[in-house]
Amino acid sequence: MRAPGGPEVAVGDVLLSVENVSLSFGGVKAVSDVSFDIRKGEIRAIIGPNGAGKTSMLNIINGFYQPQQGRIMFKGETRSKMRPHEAADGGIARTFQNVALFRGMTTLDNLMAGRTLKMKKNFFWQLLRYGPAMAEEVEHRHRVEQIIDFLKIQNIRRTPVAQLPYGLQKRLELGRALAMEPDLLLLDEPMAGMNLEEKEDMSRFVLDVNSHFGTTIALIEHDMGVVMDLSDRVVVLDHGIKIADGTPDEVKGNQAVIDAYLGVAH
Amino acid sequence: MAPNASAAADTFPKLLIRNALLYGTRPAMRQKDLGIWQTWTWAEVLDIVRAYAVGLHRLGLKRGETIAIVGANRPKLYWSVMAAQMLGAVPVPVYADAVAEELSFVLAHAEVRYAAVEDQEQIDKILSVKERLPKLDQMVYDEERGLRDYDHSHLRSIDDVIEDGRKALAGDPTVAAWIDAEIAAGKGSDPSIILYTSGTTGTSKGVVLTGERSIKAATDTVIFDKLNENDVALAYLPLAWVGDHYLNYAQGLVAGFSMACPENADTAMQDLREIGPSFYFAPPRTLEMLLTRVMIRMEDAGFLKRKMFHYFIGVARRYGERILNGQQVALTGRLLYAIGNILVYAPLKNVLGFSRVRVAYTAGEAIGPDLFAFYRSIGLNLKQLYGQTEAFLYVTAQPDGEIYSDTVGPACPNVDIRIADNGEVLFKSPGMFAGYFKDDAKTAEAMTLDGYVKTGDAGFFDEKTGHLKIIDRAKDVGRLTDGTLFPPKYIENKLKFYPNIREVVAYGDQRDFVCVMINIDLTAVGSWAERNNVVYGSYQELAGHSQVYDMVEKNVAEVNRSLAQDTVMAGAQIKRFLILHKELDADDGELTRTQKVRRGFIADRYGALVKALYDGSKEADISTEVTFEDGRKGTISARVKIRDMKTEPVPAMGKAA
Amino acid sequence: MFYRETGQFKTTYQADQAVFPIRQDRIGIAIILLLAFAGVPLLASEFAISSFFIPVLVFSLAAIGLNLLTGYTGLLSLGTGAFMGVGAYGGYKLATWFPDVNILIPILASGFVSAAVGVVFGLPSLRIKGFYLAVATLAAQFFLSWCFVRIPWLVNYNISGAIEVPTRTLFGIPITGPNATATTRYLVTLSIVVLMTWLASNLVRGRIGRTWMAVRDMDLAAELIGIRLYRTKLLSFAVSSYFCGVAGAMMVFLWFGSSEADTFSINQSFFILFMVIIGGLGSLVGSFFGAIFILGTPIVLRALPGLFGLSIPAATVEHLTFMVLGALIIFFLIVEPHGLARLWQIGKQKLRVWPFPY
Amino acid sequence: MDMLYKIFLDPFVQMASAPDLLVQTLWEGLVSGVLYALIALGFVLIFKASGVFNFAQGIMVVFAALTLVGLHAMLRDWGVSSGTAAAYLALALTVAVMFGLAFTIERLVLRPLVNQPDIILFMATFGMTYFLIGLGELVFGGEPKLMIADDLHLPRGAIDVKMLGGFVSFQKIDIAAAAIASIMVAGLALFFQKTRIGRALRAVADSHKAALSVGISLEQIWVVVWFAAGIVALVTGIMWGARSNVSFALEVIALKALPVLILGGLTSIPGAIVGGLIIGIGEKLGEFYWGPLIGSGIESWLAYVIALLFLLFRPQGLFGERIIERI
Repeated sequence: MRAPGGPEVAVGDVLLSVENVSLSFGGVKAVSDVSFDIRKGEIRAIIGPNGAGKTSMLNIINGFYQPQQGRIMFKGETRSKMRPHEAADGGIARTFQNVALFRGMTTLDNLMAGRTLKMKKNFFWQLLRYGPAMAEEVEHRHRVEQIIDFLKIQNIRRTPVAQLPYGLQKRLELGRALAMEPDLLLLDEPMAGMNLEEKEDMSRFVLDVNSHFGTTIALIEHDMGVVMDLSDRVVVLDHGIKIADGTPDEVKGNQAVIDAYLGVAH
Repeated sequence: MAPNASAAADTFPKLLIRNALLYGTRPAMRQKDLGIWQTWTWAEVLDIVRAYAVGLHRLGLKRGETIAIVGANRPKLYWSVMAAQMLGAVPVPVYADAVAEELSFVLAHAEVRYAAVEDQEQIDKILSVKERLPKLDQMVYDEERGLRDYDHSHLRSIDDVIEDGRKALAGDPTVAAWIDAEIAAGKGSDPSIILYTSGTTGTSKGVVLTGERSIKAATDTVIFDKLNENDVALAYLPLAWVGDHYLNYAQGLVAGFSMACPENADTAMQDLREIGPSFYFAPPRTLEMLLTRVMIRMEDAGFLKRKMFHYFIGVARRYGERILNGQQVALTGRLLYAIGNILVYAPLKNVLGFSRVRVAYTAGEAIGPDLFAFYRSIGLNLKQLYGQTEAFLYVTAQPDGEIYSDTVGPACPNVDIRIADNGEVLFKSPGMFAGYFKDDAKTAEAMTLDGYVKTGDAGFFDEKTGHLKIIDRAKDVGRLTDGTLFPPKYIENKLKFYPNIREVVAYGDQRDFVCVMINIDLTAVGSWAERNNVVYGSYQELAGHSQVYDMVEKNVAEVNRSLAQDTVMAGAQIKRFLILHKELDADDGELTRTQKVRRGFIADRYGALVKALYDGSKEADISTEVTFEDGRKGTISARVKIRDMKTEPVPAMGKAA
Repeated sequence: MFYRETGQFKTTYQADQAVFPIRQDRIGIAIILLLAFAGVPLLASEFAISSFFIPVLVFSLAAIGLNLLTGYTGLLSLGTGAFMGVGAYGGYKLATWFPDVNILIPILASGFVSAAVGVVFGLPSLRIKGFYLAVATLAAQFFLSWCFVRIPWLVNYNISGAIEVPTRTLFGIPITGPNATATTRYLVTLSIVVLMTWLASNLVRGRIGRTWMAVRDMDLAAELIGIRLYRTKLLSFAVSSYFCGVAGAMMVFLWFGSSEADTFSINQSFFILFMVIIGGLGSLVGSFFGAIFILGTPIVLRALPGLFGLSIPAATVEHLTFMVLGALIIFFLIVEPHGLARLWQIGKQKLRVWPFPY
Repeated sequence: MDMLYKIFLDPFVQMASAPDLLVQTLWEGLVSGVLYALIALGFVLIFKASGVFNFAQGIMVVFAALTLVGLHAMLRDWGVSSGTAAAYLALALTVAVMFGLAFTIERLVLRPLVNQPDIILFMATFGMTYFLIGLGELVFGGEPKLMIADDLHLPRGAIDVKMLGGFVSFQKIDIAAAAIASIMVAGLALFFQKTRIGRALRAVADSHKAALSVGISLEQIWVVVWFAAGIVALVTGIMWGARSNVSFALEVIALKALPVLILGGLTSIPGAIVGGLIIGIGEKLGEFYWGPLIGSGIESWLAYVIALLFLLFRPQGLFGERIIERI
């Protein structure tokens, strides 16, 4: 399950690393001189108090923001910046803090849209929706159905996403990202605004994705409990600066982290 | 349909081969999976199952060994049953929702070495009781999800097993010959499956059924209901339940019709609608639930639509059943019904998924006349049957055109029924079981000396229709002092079918006559009260209201009338009744957690009332301790009125069962 | 209530993704097509055909074109009329250059001309959005309609400054020009519209349609799942303009038979935008509803006074028609912003779950 | 080569050689620019306050003018002897009508459509356009009319100023137009700065929620804004009418206002004015100096092309706020 582009990376090796990256809007420094890496096959958590620059970090990784300084190494290729489509082509998928689904489309179409990059049949076959185009459509529908099955959302297949409850929308967004068969999956607060039960479900899904598809995952999450259970390694940002990096236990013990969290109300 | 051909085949594997020949290209199984109905023809199924059997054999499954089947209705589990039967091994289906306790009991008792299970959930359940199952060796599963990191030394995916079998078959021609020989070697007298009765009465017992008998029975009913290879059934009831194994598996193989498995529990309703079965079974509970849903959804409809709906349902009640039974109906009636069919019945059946149903059965418990009538009146050919696991389901069934809500029909073809002196129903049937697994004592208990099976149910044959009526569990049936049969449940149910009446407790055993204590249904009677602006402050007040008494009295009178119809029951008419001042409640121990009345307990608790019922007093005082919602205890006391009923004259013939 | 979906199950994805998965719908569409191909020519008068049915078809096609751009891709355009014009003049030039090729070829090829032009004027859509873009397309509208007037080459230097459609035949039957009967022109138009509607529905239901809608609903997310925004938008402009262009060509060749430069004025653009909005954004069938509504209402309104035996001066009726049409548009936007298509959908759903309300 | 010369040099040579002509052209451009600006102003007012892209603004101009003229005629028929009296009475009545119009629109259109997507509201204003055209012509007749400039005592004639070796003639009416326009803009500015309702309106423009939180009724504001836009329309109508005459042909000038908006930015009043002037002047220069090369009538699209070019460099217009995208 890997997207084209970039050489194969062995499990445990560095899949992506950001080196001394800095980003600022006008005067505001969102991220300053941050470096860390993500190894293939791991679940990597990025945590930190509000406004720590976590989301900006994800936006840099998948090319929505271009950092002013620093480099990004992905699958052995080093760039000073990433373009969104480069990221997508390279196999980086993501979900968003506040759901960014295609609200006018059904669950099925949202997932199918996630397959766009994998669908190659040209315009004129599309026009006829016949032969190769149909075959392709069917093949990808089949893949998408496996995701539907995996996420247990069979009963909302034809529902316009605008009508779905928040929890399901979050799950569907994960599905859309999975549909891209990513090598690296960025989750921006996948459990934000969920009740306990939904959080447990989502955690299970995240773990299953990691074990079942072997997908590398980088996630931002506020719920410390969740982070500690899910992640193999954690990097902690505060006001755009990296203040800690290590296993959940190491991080938990780290004084700087504790201060940072005591510093802000939660 | 080729019953004669099937007569030749005396095991299910042989039937499978026959079907592959007769209906090779016709669908045998469908499953809603990945958004579409995956379909397997009889030929494909045979092919898969042969490979599967070979694979299982290579895993070490041998003739005579048992293999547990745990999970929901899925083709792969049905194939597991078939594959096991091919090898002469005995499948032992277990309810998917069984708790670890029951599961371990059954698996241990059946001494299974193998288990074919649905998914991680079931595997975890089994592993949790592993130490109690020393014999258990290999498990095969359908769904891989979540099992990646499990130790696979004793775990395989069914697909792999089948694949392994295929390779073996392809690699070495003798294997094919060998498996065919195995199938041929299977004898009709061998056990074909062991169905464990759900443990409602004591610990569950393993009912052993043989292939030959199963097929005989199925063949009879298939002919009885004119089922054929074009029929479709939805397998949505537990795979371990005799009903599913008989109605879908056995009859399916005999008639060659296709069995469809739903995608999952949430979508079952939708799947029913998509697949549109032509042969359908549902227990009364399900039918009741469906009807309530219909009525609730209609409440939200626009005024006109609602009016129209209820008007035509009325029309259906008047003419529907008569038309369905082919009796003659006035032209106006037929016209109205035809219009109703366009506007209501047909669309309704369509949204419920019943459009294509030719034969539908209900069984398991007594069904309310109104409920029963509703479905029949909109043109659904719903019938009742009576049966049990020991009979491989069918004992009696209602033939088309002879349908009554209060009978279960005459004996099925080749079934021989006898009523014991204590009113217990005894039978001999083609499909009757070979005995309980590893329990000859219980087997003996369950049989009469001359080889009849004791059903444990009391019943009698209705003179007019010649149909069997089941009245109660035999052990619960008492007698009045004059010797008249007194089946409390029967009387209670007759009353409970009235929407006004929630619960009923009947007394009469070893007494001169029958009395009942009644709980009214607060919602039903409450709304009645609003409509007739009867003011009331509490349940107690409403229960004591004289108009309510009048209303209930009417119901009781009707029940008496219907009891008087049967000479057997006529003597057991209700002489006196009262309406309890409080709702019977599980928290007060008056009901079981499954909402069954605990007659004995109530008799003690309301001793004063029972006494009053029989000493002729017009009313009685009672004070009882109650537990409130929040768990506080308190006592409520009341003066409860008692009504006398006049009873119908007992028909001449005198009483005798 | 007429639906009997029980037992209609799908065993393949092809069947599951068909345009009309429900049998009753297939029957319905068959009946409609039958009426369109046989019923109308047999029953309707020549006048009715050339003054209502042909226009409806032509405008429906144009509306579909605009709908692909505005309804599916979310790019508001006010230049439809101009793109139709490009098609018309393009077709005309092609027809004059290749007098011997079957007239259908220039008509269908005309779309490519407008597609090219459409792409050029679509370029700004990469930088600008919403009403700004709408006004940018107005630039196209005004510039192009200016060209139509000022460049006599476009009309082969006819003194009249108008296109004069030559008579051309198909299987020996004249289908364009003065001596083509309304019925034949209608049938040709209908065939083209049916064909192109089918193609459009193929597009919107497939990968391309999904990328369009993705861009419409959330362009940032679309970009991050690998959709190239500019390609997608330009493709949408191209396809949309193609449809409009062909519609324009048909308007001249199969409906008017000749055309003044102001045929393709700004008002035409607004007119078609009405159809799309009233019909329903992002719905092909809506485009037809919109065209029928916008063209039908005035006819009905003009007929009304007569029905009640009132004699109102024509001018007054004209003004009243304007008022009522305006009021109706507002009314519809208020009762159902998603247009007639949504109403249709709701009605259909009601029939499917009959007798239940939902 | 020759062509390039014609395009890139010749026009400027002409300008230099006949500066009086240049001034004349600039003046013409300035005046029509003022009128564009006025219409654009109406757009902006409404867009700021209610987020509605009011396509009907142009029609409101015509409708107002038509009403004024029509009422005046009626009053004369009903025996108001003095033209002046009739004129000012009609003016007052027209103001009243415009208020009624604003009120009705708010009630019947905006309120039911609140929170609908922009394009829907945009379409609704199309509906209004149709309705107003129908209404206006129904009541006052479709044929073009003369603006009652004299009865309103608007100046007429021209002042010819001798300058730059030639004569430049300034139409008095144009001077008046410019003057009145400036006064009105100033007035509006004051209104927004000083009055409570004005400040409220600015609050609304920033954020509807904010406005509600400080307890201002949106409905009220909308009425005021649409009324204001109506007045602007009326003035524009009078000015324009006085230069040509009153008929729905004027509609086209409404479309002229669109590029002005794009140029100035949909939400900026100064933008509307500057934009108006740029377009007006650019157009006239183009028409006069380059028109002959390309063929006359280019002012029908020149404005848009100018606007388009601007857009490619500032997608949010000259004065519009910068759009920052985030997720």
